[in-house]
Amino acid sequence: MSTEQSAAVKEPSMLQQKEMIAEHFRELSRTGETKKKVVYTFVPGNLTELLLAFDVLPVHPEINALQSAMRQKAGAYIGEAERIGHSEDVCTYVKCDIGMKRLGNVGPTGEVLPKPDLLLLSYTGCFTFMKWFELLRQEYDCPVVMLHTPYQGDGEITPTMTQYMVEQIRQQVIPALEKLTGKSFDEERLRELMRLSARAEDDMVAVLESAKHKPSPIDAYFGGVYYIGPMFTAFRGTQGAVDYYAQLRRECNQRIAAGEGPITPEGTSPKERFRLIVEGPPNWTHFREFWKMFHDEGAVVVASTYTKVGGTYDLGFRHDPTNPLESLAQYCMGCYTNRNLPQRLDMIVKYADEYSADGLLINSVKSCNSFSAGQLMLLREFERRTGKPGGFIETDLVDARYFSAANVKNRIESYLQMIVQKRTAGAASVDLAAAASLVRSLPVINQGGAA
Amino acid sequence: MDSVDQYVARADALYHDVSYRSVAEWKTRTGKKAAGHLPVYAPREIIDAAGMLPVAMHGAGDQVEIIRGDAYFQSYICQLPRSTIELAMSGRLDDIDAFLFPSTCDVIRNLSGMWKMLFPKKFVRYLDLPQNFDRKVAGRFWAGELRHLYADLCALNGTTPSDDALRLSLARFSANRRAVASLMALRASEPWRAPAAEAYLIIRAGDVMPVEEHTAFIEGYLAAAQGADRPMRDYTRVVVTGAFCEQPPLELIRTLERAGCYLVWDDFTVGARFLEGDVSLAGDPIEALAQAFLNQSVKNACVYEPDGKKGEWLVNTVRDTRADGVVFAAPSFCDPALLEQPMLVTALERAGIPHTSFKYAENLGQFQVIREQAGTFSDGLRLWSNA
Amino acid sequence: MILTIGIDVGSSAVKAAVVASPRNSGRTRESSKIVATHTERVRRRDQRHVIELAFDEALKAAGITREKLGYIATTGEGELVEFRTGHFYGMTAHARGALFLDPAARAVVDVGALHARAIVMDEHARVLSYRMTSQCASGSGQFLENVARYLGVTLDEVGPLSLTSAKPEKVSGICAVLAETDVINMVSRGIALADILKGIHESMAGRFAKLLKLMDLAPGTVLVTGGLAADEGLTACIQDALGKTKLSGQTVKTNPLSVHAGAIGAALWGAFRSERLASRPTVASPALAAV
Amino acid sequence: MKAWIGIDLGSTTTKAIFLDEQGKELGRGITNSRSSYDLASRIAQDEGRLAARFTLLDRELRADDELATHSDKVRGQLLHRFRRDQEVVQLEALRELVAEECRSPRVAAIAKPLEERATGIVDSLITAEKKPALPLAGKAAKTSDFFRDRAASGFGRLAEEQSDASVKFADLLGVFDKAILRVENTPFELSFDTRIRSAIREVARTLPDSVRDRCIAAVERAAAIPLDEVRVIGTGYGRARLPFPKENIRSEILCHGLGAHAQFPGTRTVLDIGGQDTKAIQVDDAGIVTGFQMNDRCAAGCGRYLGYIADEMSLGIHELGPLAQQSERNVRITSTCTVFAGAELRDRLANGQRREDILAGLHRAVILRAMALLARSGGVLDEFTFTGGVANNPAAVDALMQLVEENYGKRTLNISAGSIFTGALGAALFALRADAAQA
Ligand SMILES: Nc1ncnc2c1ncn2[C@@H]1O[C@H](COP(=O)(O)OP(=O)(O)O)[C@@H](O)[C@H]1O
Ligand SMILES: Nc1ncnc2c1ncn2[C@@H]1O[C@H](COP(=O)(O)OP(=O)(O)O)[C@@H](O)[C@H]1O
Ligand code: SF4
Ligand code: SF4
Ligand code: SF4
Repeated sequence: MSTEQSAAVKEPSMLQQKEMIAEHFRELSRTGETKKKVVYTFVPGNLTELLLAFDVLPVHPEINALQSAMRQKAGAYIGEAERIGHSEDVCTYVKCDIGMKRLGNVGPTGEVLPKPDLLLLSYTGCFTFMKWFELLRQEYDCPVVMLHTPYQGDGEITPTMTQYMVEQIRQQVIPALEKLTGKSFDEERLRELMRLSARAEDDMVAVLESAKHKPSPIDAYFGGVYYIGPMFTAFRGTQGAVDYYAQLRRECNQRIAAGEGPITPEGTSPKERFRLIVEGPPNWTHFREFWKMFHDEGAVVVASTYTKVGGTYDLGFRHDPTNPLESLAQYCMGCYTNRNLPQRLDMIVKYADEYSADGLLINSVKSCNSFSAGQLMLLREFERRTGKPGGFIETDLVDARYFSAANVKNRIESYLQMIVQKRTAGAASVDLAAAASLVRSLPVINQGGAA
Repeated sequence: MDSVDQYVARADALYHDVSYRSVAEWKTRTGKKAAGHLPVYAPREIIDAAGMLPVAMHGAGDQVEIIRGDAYFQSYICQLPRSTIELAMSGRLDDIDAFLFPSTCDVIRNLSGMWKMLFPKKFVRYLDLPQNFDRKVAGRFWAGELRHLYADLCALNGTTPSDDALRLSLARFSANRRAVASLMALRASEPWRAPAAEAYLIIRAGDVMPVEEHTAFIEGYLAAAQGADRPMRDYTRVVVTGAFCEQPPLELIRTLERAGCYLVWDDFTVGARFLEGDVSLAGDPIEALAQAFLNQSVKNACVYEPDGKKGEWLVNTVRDTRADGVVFAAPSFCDPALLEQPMLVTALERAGIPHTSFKYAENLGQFQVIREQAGTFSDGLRLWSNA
Repeated sequence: MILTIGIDVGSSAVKAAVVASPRNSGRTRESSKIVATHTERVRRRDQRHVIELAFDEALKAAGITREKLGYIATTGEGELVEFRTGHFYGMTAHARGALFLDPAARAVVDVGALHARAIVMDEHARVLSYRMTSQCASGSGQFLENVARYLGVTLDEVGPLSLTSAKPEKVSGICAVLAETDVINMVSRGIALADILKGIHESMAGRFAKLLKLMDLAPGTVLVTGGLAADEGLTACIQDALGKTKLSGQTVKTNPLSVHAGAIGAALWGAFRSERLASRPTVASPALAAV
Repeated sequence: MKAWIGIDLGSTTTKAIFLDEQGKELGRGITNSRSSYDLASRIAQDEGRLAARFTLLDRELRADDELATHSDKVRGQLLHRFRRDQEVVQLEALRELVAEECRSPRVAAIAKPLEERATGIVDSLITAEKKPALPLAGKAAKTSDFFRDRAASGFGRLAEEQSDASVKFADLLGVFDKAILRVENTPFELSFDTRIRSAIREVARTLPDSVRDRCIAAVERAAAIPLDEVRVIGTGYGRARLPFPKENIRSEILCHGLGAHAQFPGTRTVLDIGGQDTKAIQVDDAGIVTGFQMNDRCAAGCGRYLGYIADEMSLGIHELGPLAQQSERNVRITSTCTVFAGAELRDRLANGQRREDILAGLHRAVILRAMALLARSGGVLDEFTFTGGVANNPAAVDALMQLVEENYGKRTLNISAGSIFTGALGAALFALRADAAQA
C-alpha cells in the first residue's frame, strides 16, 4: 500500500493513484484553513465510508510508517522511539509512528501532518492497535472512540458479534463523529458512498483474480500493495476509486490479451517461471530489493494474503448499501487477520488450487504477532494439504536491522531451486541412482537405531 | 496446624507437577472434567459452576526442554506458547478436556486456532474479552458470550446449568480473592514474613486446586507465616509489574529478593485477582459476572483502558504499598507488557517514582545480568537513603 | 584513616584495589588515596584461586596484612569471595570508581569481557540510569579478542593499529559470530587490518553511543572503564560516535586506572558502609545477610 | 580421465570432491575457510587433485594381481610421506615466520628469550613430526584435518609449559597467531609428479624384487594420466563469492539433500550442523528436497560454539567430543550464545562442576537447538542422516541419538566418515548430472 510508484513504466492507473494520494495529503495540509476534522484510524476494519459521510479526513498511521520506511526514514524514527523507552521487541510500526510524531510528524509528502481531532480505534485483528492508540492518546491528549471488532475465534460471525458491532457503531462511533463535526448522521449519504465502494470492489477483485491467467498479468504481492492502496485507505466510496479500479482493470485486460506479465520496477517481468502464494506483509525498507529477488528468478506472486488485510473482497464480501451498519460490521469482522488460523489456512489452500501456484512462501515479520504467530503451522499444514512445497523467510516491516539481504536471498533461491528440483525429478533420478550406489564407498562410521 | 515449610512443600510440588497429575487425581476422584485456560483472565466461576475443575495454565517454566514447541514459533515470539505446546505434544495436557484462550494478546489468540487444528477432539474456545467498557453495549455482548460458554461447558461435563450453581461459584471465588488479598496485604506490610517466591508458590497452587481448597490453603499458610520467626532485612521495597502472563522463573523471583528488593506488590498470576472485591450475588449471576469484569477489574496491559488515566493505578499501588520504586519485569517479546511500559514510565516519572526494567523468559537460566540491574537499583535506593 | 579493599571479580580478570580513606568523610571521597592495585587474569585457572592471588598480591603491594582492612568489598561475581564484608553491584561500584578517577565524569561506559554497559550518574556518583547490551555478546571484549586472534594481532596492538586507519570498513550484522565471518571475508578481499579493526571499533562504539543516547546525558566526561578502556582505538571511536549523535558537551576519556574502576569504587563504598555499620551495627545489609 | 568437481565453500571449512564418469569418488580435499575464499577453494581443490592421483595410483596397482596385494602398503607409505613432507614444510615456514615476528619492535624488550622459546617450541614440533613412526592403519590417533589446529594445539600446550614471568603465555601466543595467519595464507605446492617419483624409489626398496619395477612403472603411469576437469559446481555459504557462473552454483540445502541421499538412499531427513548454520532438510526417495529449515541470523548453537569451547580449553576441536563422552552427570546449559560459551564454561568450572559434565551439557545444548529446527522442518523420519562437521563429534552424535529417540522413537541414524563432505558430494553430483543431462 504505497504511494510511491517507482516502476520504470508508468501506466495511467499509476499516475492516477499518485494524484489521488497527493490530493489527499494536500487536503490534510490545508486543514488549518478548511477546518476539516482529522481522524486517525487503522487500515483493517476501517470505517472509511462513515468517515467520509461526515466529511472528516482519515489518516492511517500504518501507512505513514510504511512510507517512512520506503523513504529510509524509519531507522531514525525507530531509534527515537527506543530512546524514549520503547522495547526492541515490539511492533516497529508503532515505534516508527511514535518516532515520527516526536520528530515533527512530517508526512510522506514533506508536510507536517495535522494532529488528530479524534482517534477511531478500530481494534480489528491486531492487539497492538489498542496499545498504539493508547500511546497516541498520551501524545495528543485527544479523545478516543473504541470500536472493538470481535475475532472470528470459532471461524464464524455470530449474531451476538454483529449486534455488538452495530451497537458500538450506532451508539458510540456515530455520536462521537456527530459531536466532532457538529453534523448529524446522514444515512442516505452513507448508502451512496457504499454503493460506490461496491463498484470499485468489483473491479479490484477482477484485477486480483486476473492472476489466475498464465502468465499472470499482475504481481499480487509487490504489485498488489499498490493495487489495494486506494481501496484500503481514504478512497473507498469515492468516484476517484471507482475510476481508478476501472482503469486498472482495463490495463490488466490489455496485458492478458498481449500475453504480458506484471510490470515491476525492473521493467516487465521476464518469463514466468514460478507462481507463488505469499503470506505475510512485505518488508518496506528493502521493498525494491526484495521484489527484485523475485523478479530475477522469474517468480511471480499470484496470490497473497496481505492484500486481504483491509477486506476479503475476493471471498465475496461487498459493502451493502441496503444494510449499511450491518454491512460495515461484517466488513470489519471479515478482514484477513480477524479470521482464525484454520480460516486463514483454508484461504491459502484454496488459492493454491485456484491460482495454480507452485507453492507457498511465508514472509514472517518480526513485528507482527497477529500475522506471524502460527505461521509455521500454516506452512506445515499447507504442505500436508496441497503436497506443494512451502518456504519460509524472516524479515521485518520497517526495521532495516532485521532485513538480511544475503539470508533472504539464500532462502528464496534455495526454495525456488527446490521447486525446480521437484519438477525435474522424474528424468534425473535415474542417472542419480546409478551414481549413488557407487558413491556409497564412503565408509559409514555409525549406524544405530531401528532394526 | 501445618508448618510454613509444609505448605510451601505442597505448593512447590504442585508447581513442579507439569504433567498435571493432581488434575488427573481430581478427575478420578470426582468423575468430572477439567478445563484449562491460558493467562491472564478467564471467568473461572463459569468453569466451576459447570462442575469442572478450572486449571490455570502458566506455561512450563524452566522445567521442560522445548523441542517440539520451537517448531511452531519463530525466535521472536515469547516462550509461553512454546512450552504450552510442548506440554500438549508430550501428552502432559491429556487430562485437560477443554481449553479456553482469553484475548490476552495475538499470540494467545492465534494459539487458539492452532489448538483447533492440532487437537480437533478437544473443546477449544477463544474468549474475546470486551475491550469496550460500556456497561450496556459491552455488558450485553459479554454476558452473551459467558452464557454461551456456560451452556457449552455444562453440556461437555454433563451438568445442568443453574443460577444457584453460578451463585455458589461466585461466592467461592470472592472468598478466594479475599484470601489472596490478605496474603498480598501481608507482603505489603511485613514482606519478610512471606518471602516473595514462597507467596508466589502459595498463590500458584490455586492454578490447579479446587477453589474452596485453595482458599483454606492460603488461610492456613497465612496463620503459619505470621507465627514464623523470620528476620527483617535492610531491603528496598519494590513493586514488580509486567509479568502477568508468562511467568518469571522462581529463581528470578529469588534473585530479586537476594539482590535486596522486597517485592511488596507484583502482578504475577494477576489473573487470579483480576476482579477486585466481591461479585454481586444479587440478580442474574451471569450479568453480575459480566458487569464485574467491566467495572471491577484491575488495570492491566492486556485490556484497553477507557478512561485515559494510564499509570495512575500503578502510581496508587506504589503509594498504597509504600514502595520505594518499580521494577518492570516483562517477558521478552511480550507486546502487551512492553508497549504498556513507556506509558507507565511517563506516569511514574511524573510522580517522581524511581524505576528500572529488564526482560526475562520463563526458562531463563542465567541471572547475573538481572541481579546486577536489580542490585544496582536497590544499591542506589539503599546507599542514598538517609537511613 | 581506614584501609579498605575492593575486589572486582570479572569473567576474564580479577581486579583488586586497596584504598585509604580519612575517617568520617561520608559519601564524598576526594581525599581518599589509592594505595595499591593489582590485576590477575583468570585464564583457565580456578577463579577462587585467582581471587586469593589477586587479594594477596594487592595486600603485598600495599605492604599491609589482612587484619588492617576495615572492609572487604566485592563487586562483579562477588559471591565467590567467601571472606567479603559486603557486596556492591557492578554499576554502583563503577560509578563510584569512575567519579573518583575523574571528578568531571558524569557517565561511564564499562566494557568488559562479556558485557558492555553505559551508566549515567550525578556529581555524587549516584547512578541515575543505565543501559546494558543484552544477552547477546556482539560488541563485547571477548568478541574483539577473538577477532584479534584470527587477525593475528595482539590486544596491545589493536588500539594503535585502529588509530592509523583512514577508511574503516563497515562491519554489518548483529551477531558477533557472523561478524567474525564478515571479518574473514574482509581479509579475503584484501582489506587492511587497521581498517578492519577500526570498522569493528566503530560498530562497537556506535552501539555504546546508542546506549548513551538512550539516556539523558549531561555534559561532562564520559569515562571508559573495564578492560577495554586500555584500547585507545575504541575510545577514539566512542568519542567520534558520540559526536555523531545529537549529544554534545561530552569528552570521552580513559584513565590508566580505568580497568580498576570497579575495584576502586567498591573499596570506596566499603569505607562508607563500614562507618555506617559502625554507627548502626544491627542493620544487616543484603550483601552481609548473604554472607 | 574426466573429473567432475563439487566445492562446498563453508563458513568454517572448504571441501572439494572429485567424481569420475561413473560417479565414483576420485578424491577429496578440505581446508580452513578462514583466510581467503579463493585460496581456500584452491587449496581444497589441490588436495582433492592429489587425492585423485592416489586413487588413480591405487587403481593402477590393483589392476595387477600381484601388485594389488601390496597396494595398501605402498599407497599408505607414499601418502604418509607426502603428508609428513607437507607438515614439515609448513612447520618450517612457521618457524621462520615466528622468528621474524619475534624481531618485531613490539616485543623488543623480550626479543631474545621470546625468539629462543618460540622457535624452540616449533623445533620440537618439527622433530616430533619427523620421527619416522610409520602409520599404523586405523590406529593412528585422530588429529585435526587442519594445520592451524594441529599447530595451535601443539604450540599452545608447549607454550603453557614454557611461559613464565619473563616470557608470558600471551607473548608466545601473540607471535604464533601472527605467524600462523601468514602460513595459512601461503599455498604450498607439493606437486604429485615431482615428489612421487623420488618417494616411490624409496618405498619400492621395501618391496620384493619381483614387483619393484612394475610398481614404479605403475606409479609413473598414474602420474601421467591427464585429468580433465569437466565442470566445477560450487555451493555453501561463500558460493556467491566464487568466480562461478550462476548455473554452476547450487544452494547448499539441495546439495546436502542430494549428497545425503547418495550416501544413504533411504534417507528422509537430513541434519547438517556446520560452523555457523544448522539446517534441517527433508528429502523424498529420489533425494529431492521437500522442505527445509535453517537457523536465523543468530549463530547460537552451531559448530563455531564448540570451536570457542575448544579454544577456551586449548583443545583441538576433535578432542572435545571424546572428553564430553566421559561425562557422568548431566549439566544443563542455558546460554547458547556462541560467544558466551567460553564464559559459561569458566563460570561453571568455578562453581566446581566437572569439565566433562559441562562439556556434555554444552553438546546437548547444541543439539537441542537443532532439534527445534528438525521439529520445525517436519520432524525426524526414518532414515535420518547427520552431516556437516559437527557429525564428526561423537558427543554431539550421542546427544542427537538420545534426543531423537526420546522424541521420535527409534530411527536409523546414518553418519558417514565423510559427513563433512556431504555438501561437496551433492555439488559434484549436480556437476555430473548437468553434463549427463546435456549428453
Ligand atoms: N590492553 C588491552 N587492550 C584492549 N583490550 C584489553 C586489554 N587488556 C584487556 N582487554 C580486554 O578486556 C577484557 C576484560 O575486561 P574486564 O573489564 O576485566 O572484564 P571482566 O570484568 O568481564 O573480566 C578482555 O576481554 C580483553 O579483551
Ligand atoms: N574432526 C572434527 N571433530 C569434531 N568436530 C569437528 C571436526 N571437524 C569439524 N568439526 C566441527 O564442524 C564445524 C565445521 O563444520 P562444517 O560443516 O565444515 O561447516 P561449514 O560448512 O559451515 O564450514 C566446526 O565448527 C567444528 O565444530
Ligand atoms: S502488530 Fe501487525 S497488524 Fe498490528 S500494528 Fe503491528 S504490523 Fe500492524
Ligand atoms: S507473554 Fe505476552 S506476548 Fe506472550 S502470550 Fe503472554 S501476553 Fe502474549
Ligand atoms: S546473535 Fe551471535 S552474538 Fe548474539 S546471541 Fe546469537 S550467537 Fe550470540
